[in-house]
Amino acid sequence: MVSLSDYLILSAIIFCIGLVGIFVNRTNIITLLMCVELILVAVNTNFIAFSHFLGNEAGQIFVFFILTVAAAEVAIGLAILTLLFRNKGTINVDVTNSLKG
Amino acid sequence: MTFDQILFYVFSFWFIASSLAMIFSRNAAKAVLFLILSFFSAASIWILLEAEFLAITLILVYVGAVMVLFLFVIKMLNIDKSTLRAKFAGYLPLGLIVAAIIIAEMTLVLGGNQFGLDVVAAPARHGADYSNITVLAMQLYTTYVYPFELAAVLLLIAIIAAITLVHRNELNRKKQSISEQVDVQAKDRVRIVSIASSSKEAK
Amino acid sequence: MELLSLLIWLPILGGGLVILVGNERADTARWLSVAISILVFVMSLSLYTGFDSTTHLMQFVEKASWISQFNINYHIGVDGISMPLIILTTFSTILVLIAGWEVIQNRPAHYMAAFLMMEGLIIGVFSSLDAILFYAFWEASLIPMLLIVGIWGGDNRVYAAIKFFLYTFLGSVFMLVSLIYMYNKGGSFSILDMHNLSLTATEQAWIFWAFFMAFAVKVPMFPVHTWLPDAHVQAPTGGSVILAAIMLKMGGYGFFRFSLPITPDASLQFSDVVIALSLIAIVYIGFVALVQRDMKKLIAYSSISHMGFVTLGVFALFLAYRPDNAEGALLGLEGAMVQMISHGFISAAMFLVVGVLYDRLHSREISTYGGVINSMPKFTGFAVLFAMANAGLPGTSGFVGEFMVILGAVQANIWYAVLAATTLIVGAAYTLWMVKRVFWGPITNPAVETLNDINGREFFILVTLALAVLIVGVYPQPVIEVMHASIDHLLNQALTSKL
Amino acid sequence: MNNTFTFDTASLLVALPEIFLLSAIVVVLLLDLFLTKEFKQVTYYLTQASLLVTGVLSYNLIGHPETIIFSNSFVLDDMASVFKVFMMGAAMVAMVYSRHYLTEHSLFRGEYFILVLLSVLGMMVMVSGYSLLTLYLGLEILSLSLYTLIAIARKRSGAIEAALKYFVLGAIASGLLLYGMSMIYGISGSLNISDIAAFASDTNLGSRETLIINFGLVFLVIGIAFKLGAVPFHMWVPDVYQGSPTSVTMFISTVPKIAAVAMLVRLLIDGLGSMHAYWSDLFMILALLSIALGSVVALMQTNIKRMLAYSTISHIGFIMLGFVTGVITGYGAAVFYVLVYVLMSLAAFGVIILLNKKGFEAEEISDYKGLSKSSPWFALMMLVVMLSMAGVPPFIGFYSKFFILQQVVSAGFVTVAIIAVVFAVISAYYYLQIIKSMYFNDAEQELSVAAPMDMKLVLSINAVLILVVGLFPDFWMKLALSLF
Amino acid sequence: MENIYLTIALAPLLGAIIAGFFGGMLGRAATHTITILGVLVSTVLALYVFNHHVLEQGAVFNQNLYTWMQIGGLNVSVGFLVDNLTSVMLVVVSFVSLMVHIYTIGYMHDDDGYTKFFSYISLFTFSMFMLVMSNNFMQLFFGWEAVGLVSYLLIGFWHHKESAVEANLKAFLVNRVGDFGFLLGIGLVLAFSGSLDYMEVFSSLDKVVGQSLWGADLITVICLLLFVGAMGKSAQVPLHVWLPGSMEGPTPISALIHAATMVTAGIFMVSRMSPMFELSDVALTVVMVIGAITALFMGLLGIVQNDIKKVVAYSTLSQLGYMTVALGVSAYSVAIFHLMTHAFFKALLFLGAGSVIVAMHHEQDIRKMGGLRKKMPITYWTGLIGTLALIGFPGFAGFYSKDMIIEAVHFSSLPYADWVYYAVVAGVFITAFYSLRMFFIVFHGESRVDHHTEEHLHESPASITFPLIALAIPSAIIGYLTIDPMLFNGWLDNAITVDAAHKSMSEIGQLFNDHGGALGMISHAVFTVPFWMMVGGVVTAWMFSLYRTQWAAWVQSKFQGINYILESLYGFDRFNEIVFVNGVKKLGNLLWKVSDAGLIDKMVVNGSARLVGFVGSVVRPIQTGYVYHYAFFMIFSLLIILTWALFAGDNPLLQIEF
Repeated sequence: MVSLSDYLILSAIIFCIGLVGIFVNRTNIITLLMCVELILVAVNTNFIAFSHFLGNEAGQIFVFFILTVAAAEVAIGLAILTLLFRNKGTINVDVTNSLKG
Repeated sequence: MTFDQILFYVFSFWFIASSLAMIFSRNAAKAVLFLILSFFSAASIWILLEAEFLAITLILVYVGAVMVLFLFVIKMLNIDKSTLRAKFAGYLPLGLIVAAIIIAEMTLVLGGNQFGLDVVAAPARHGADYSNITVLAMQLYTTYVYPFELAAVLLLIAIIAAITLVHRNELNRKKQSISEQVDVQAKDRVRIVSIASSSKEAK
Repeated sequence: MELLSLLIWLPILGGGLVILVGNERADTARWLSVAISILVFVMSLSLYTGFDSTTHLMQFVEKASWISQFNINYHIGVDGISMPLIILTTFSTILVLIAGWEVIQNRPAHYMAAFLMMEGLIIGVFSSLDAILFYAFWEASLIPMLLIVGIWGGDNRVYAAIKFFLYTFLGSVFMLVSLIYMYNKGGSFSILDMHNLSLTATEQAWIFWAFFMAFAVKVPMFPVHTWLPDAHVQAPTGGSVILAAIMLKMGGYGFFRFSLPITPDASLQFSDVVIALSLIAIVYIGFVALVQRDMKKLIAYSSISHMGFVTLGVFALFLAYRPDNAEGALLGLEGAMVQMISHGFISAAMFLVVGVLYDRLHSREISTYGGVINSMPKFTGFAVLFAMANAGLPGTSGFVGEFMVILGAVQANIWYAVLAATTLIVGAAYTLWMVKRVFWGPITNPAVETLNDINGREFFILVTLALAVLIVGVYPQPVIEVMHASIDHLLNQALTSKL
Repeated sequence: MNNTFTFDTASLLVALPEIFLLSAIVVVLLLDLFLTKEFKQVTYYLTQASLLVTGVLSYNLIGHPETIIFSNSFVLDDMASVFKVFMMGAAMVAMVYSRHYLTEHSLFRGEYFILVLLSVLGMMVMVSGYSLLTLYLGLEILSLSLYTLIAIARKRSGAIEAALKYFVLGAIASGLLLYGMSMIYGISGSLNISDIAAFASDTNLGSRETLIINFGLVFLVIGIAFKLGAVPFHMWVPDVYQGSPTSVTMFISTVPKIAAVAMLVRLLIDGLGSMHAYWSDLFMILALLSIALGSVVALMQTNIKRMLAYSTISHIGFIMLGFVTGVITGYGAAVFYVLVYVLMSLAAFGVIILLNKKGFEAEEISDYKGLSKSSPWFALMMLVVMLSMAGVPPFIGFYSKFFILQQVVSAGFVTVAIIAVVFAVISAYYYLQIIKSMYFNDAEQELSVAAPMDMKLVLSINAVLILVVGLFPDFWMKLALSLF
Repeated sequence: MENIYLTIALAPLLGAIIAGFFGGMLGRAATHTITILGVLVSTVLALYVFNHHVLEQGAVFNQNLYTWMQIGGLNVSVGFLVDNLTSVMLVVVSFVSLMVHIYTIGYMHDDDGYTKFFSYISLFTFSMFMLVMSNNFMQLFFGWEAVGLVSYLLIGFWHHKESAVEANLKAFLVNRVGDFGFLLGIGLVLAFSGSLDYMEVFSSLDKVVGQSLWGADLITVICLLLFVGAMGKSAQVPLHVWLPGSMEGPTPISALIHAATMVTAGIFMVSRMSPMFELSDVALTVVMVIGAITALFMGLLGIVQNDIKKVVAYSTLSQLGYMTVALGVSAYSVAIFHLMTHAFFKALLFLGAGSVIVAMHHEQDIRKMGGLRKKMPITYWTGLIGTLALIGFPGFAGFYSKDMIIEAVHFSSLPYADWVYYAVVAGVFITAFYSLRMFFIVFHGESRVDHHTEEHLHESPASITFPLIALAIPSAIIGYLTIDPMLFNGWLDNAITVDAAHKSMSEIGQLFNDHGGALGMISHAVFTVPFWMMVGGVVTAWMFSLYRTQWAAWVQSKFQGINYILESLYGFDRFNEIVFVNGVKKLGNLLWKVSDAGLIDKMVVNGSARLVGFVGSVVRPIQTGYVYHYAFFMIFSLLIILTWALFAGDNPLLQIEF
């Protein structure tokens, strides 16, 4: 049988991949957004695994809302990205550092 | 190794592999596709966990809509290749070390001592009559009605945000004003311009 | 409102009123502010006349709940230690306002208002019997001074103002922490309750040093004195006067009101250190003063040196005290008080003297002047008088405090007195050397020849101060008398171990 | 499967403010569509009216016995009501200021106000959130609105950059928060704060449970720290403060801080209060780091918004110190501090906005040179605000610091108090820089105040309150304490 | 009586105040009339008091006027102690002061600061009265400093002269060095006797005896410290350096302050403190030796001076040395006696010198004078009387006092008394030599006056000559008149205590009687060494300055080394300049620039500010502006916090077992 621990470790790995993805990837912002999605999927997996092993649906409900939020987030994220592209002609993260110090 | 485990490891492998491929992909469009692959894997894992509804939602909503939106934006802005030159710089090794340590620590916490089968026994599989959707729906509209409303607000915000931010006001729109058309008079249509004759100018 | 409250709030609200009058109606503002300050001074005199000098208990007490959450009260009152300082404050403020009469053309109403407000706040400091009320006044009084230095100061005013503010602010936050600590221990912010709070040796040590930080910076003691020359030099004349005459006294007052009674054992334990620092201030700073080229800086350093007597007098009490003879200790303590009051007059006068010159030639450099007596004989008369007072000439108030402290110090340890007494020489040297270079001798700078002697306004200020200096010098008993009971009580407190 | 679900309409009354606000949002949103340019002001007034009514409704609920509805996911207690009232008040003041800014910089759009209302709604949800789910949703409603509000200045690359950074980091932070929530859920088996509290305060809690709760706790703390802007999760703060349109900066720096504190209280105190020993150490480190870094780095700033950002970080450190104490009075001190901070921050940004004109952002500290001459009254206001922020009595900022310090010392952390005050002194330096510019320097350019009367009036009241409340802080301290 | 004493003190003060504040309005004549009137009143009353106390042997008056300060059991008052010593001093001071006042009318005739000058000298008179009438140390110190103040003001009276303002600063500071010791002495007195009142102190001296401080007898330390004060005021080596410089002031004050009265305050003070000094032989020895050094070596300097006032000034120093020697050998009354005679003849000499200076249009170099005898007869004759009194010509005032001092030393049993005896005897020769050298050069020989001055050269006006005459009379006869009652018949007994072990006084009393009183002393003089020393001095002076003037130059060239030492005044000024003035300036600069501005302010204060700034500027770049850095920072922090929470802290969650 697959233990809860296995699921949790899997999602931990995915979670970390998401985290690492964010800062190794400076090519463009769209990848950043995708990494965020990855993080959320990892968390979702956590919730679902717990929900399954606890026999409690609350976790799945939570996931449902997370998915909703993620979708909304993507919408806004892409909107911002579009604005960025309009302003700078690129979505390269390297050029968005006028605010610093 | 039970069939469960085999499935789990296969899907896990794809999940992890495609996630890695996604973050290291130099091409945004390809990255999206890898992400979709990893979502599929995730959905499979979820099904192993008897969360069928969410698995389907993930595929339908996420892959079907959100990921497509990603692709759409990538194509619209035409950024899939042009700007993509991967510069992992020196951060990758450092990042990998950090990630490895975090994973190690998480594994320590989440490992068998805490969540092994001997600690948390796997629940019995539900029977064929079990409907994940029903169960969720029952709760969603009763116990979780308040969050549900809030989710609606969230989506409203997303709509407002997307429109407010991206929509360009009256830029390329031609609007018909019926009252103006009715009220129109000849002098609005014809303008008489007196032009100096060329002969005068010649002098 | 009762008398003391009026003394605090009348100038503050009056300052607000003066601001409302505005810079455009400058003369109205001037008259109004001077009128208020005189009114306050007259009212403050009834603190003296109505003062019962037979008791150490607080008088003119007012108490009302303020922040009940922490049992913080609007609790004010005076005893023989604070009363003279309050009168000194009200007195100096009048002079400062008059001194700024025509000199300050830039935002005169604000200038006057700042001084009025500061007067109220400083009276608040001297009369607070609640530690947080005290702290609030203590810090708040920094604000007008910050602005006075920063707005109306000299070329380097910004640096000086900020340095002054941060220095003193840094010093006092430690005091806040220790006040809070004592509150947590004793459940009251009342200063009088704190006097009776029992504290272990370690606690006392920490609290002592926290207080020391606050008060030593204010006094200022070596080595935390370096803000003072800058602030004094850059401040406008009035600012220097208030700074030297009153604000420095807040530090000395703190030693009386807080350090000694609250941490008697630590005071005893560390009195050597404090005395050492005081003596360094007296001797070392004296030498530093000697080589100053800027008159204000010289006077500023001389202030530090003179204030060294205050701390010396206060902390010499432990060694000077004999069970059969408290006079040595009393001489030190009361000498310190007298020294504070006298320094209030003298430093004020000295700064005003420099101010008179600065107003005319816009230079504080000693080398600019020379032979001023030739064009300003009357003024020179005053200047020499105040210089002599600064040098501690008997018959002037400057002598009384130093004399008392030295006599007290002899009983503590003859070496303290030896070092302190060097000020007789060094103090005279720097003061009179400056006088020599500025006032005596032939005129070297043609501009000096064109100087006009002091006008009526300046004459009034200087003559008032001269009278104060001479009266206290010739007959200090009335000043000393009122503090006996309080100082006796303080001595008792300081000598009663809390352990 | 829970079939005992009941739905009592009467109990909805305790959620009346939220319900009203949501309805009002919809009305305003729809109405705004049909308003022509000349009537756009109507949106503004409607917004203010909505906030006002919501505030009044919330005010009426003060003193209402603690009620939990919506299946344990919504709580109404005094803290919630009082926070809501303050949030409405702060939001209204912020809107008064915003209007001037938006008008001057041609950003006046109905959506702005609607998004503000939505974010306020999100904050109300957070304040009243009593389950991990509602807290999360409230947080997201707030965050998404804020991202959009920042980016609403579409033509400014700074704003877009700020929005992007905030968005990306915010998403990571909510990911971390969610991860922590999943752990809490996984070990306690419930999303409800009350259940979690019951679980965590079980005296027989095994080491496994303790481990997992605290493992989750680390992530929760990070999520909260991010929202508060505490070091080391503060990186977004300066950039967002600087890049955003000033009116949005003002909004971000004020009202959401109340909500963030509320979330902190719900999660860490109502929920995991019994784990205090575990999170307080962490909090103390973060708090001290915030105070230190906020004070030190702000010294180097020339942009006033950025400087205020670091100053906020420093203030947040003080607020967190209040929670470190682990006693109710300490929490009260923190709440008092946050309310005071909101008051001061509003006034500070108010003055900045006041000076805004078309093409002039008044963002550099040097822009304030000579303000005391051209506009003495508002220079005085700024002086009051700056000194208050520096913690100089008699202004209210002193009493908030005092309250915190008192609690910290009382809890036995004298050293912490000393460190805190030393950095408070350091931070005084940069507040003085502004005073210096206003008072000690002469003007380099003509400064004039073009703001409408209502803004001047509100700003004056705002700043004078800093003094007045400072003179009589007792009531407010008691109020803050009564919330726990 | 109290009112009389008060009047004595306050009359000049009143005059000073009127002259000082209203002098300009009142005009010159009114001013000098008022001030002279004030001093005249004092003088008359002083004589009355003298009569009352000394001649009628009235009771000692010791009463407090008002409480200056009351602390615990300590009462410091302002009050008067008038006994015979005070009475004598009052007469001397008031009389000389009166003469100087009158003299000033003529001397300062052309000066702008006429009224101010009167104000000052009246103020001085007041201060001096307060000093001598004081009944306690505080008031003594007050008068002590007040006379110093006036001296300061008057030395620098001609404030446009750089040298004058240098000199007054120097005078004040050197006096302050003395006061330094004086004040410490007072402090010790208070510390060990618990009072500042003379009588209380004297009556509690037994408490002090036997205690020790700094490894010495306490009473010795106190006396020496007090004596340091006296050294300052009375210009004893090495604190004498200010007195020659003080000659920068107008001559009347040289006479009044720097010859007759103020400089003798130290002598007066030590006499007043005789009950204390008598308890310490060590202190007395020091006093005696210092006095002898001053008497001898300062006299030597008089020989090489060419400034008329400087010669008199060094002679004053030398005579003060004599007085101090007298104090040292417990011959207090002799010291006071010499103080009194010296006051008259030295004031006379100074005023005479002033008269010459006025006549010479403020030329002070004796080499540019000569043969003035005929032009200025009154000045000449009074000057002669003064000079004879000074050199101790038998019969004149100085003869008695100086002879008594020499004899007193002779009989002293203190260590080094024999050396001191040689010194004072040698001093007689020197005194005679420089006094007559100056006298001859100025009044005799051929005129070296420049032509222009020569024409206007004439005797001074009556206001100048009257005081000369009035002072010449006592200079001649006062010694004869008063030696017996003053020294041996108890005039001063109620003020002065002499320990039985110190036998000088009784011995010279014996001697005096053996010689047959005052007249007998004159006739016996020719058998004494000092007389012949004096004669030798006169003859030598005559030879060098009149008979063979080139000898002087020859001696100078032969003894260049000695001459150099003398002309450079033993290097005291150089030494002070280098060590104290420059040294202190260097030290001050060092402390200021290096320690204060550099170490404390720059390094610590601004340094800590800079450190904060530096930390800020180091931390600041972390905020790179790149969002992935921020993310990394967050994640890295997560790692740290997670690790900390799991493995560190107070409650580590995981224990790793290997």
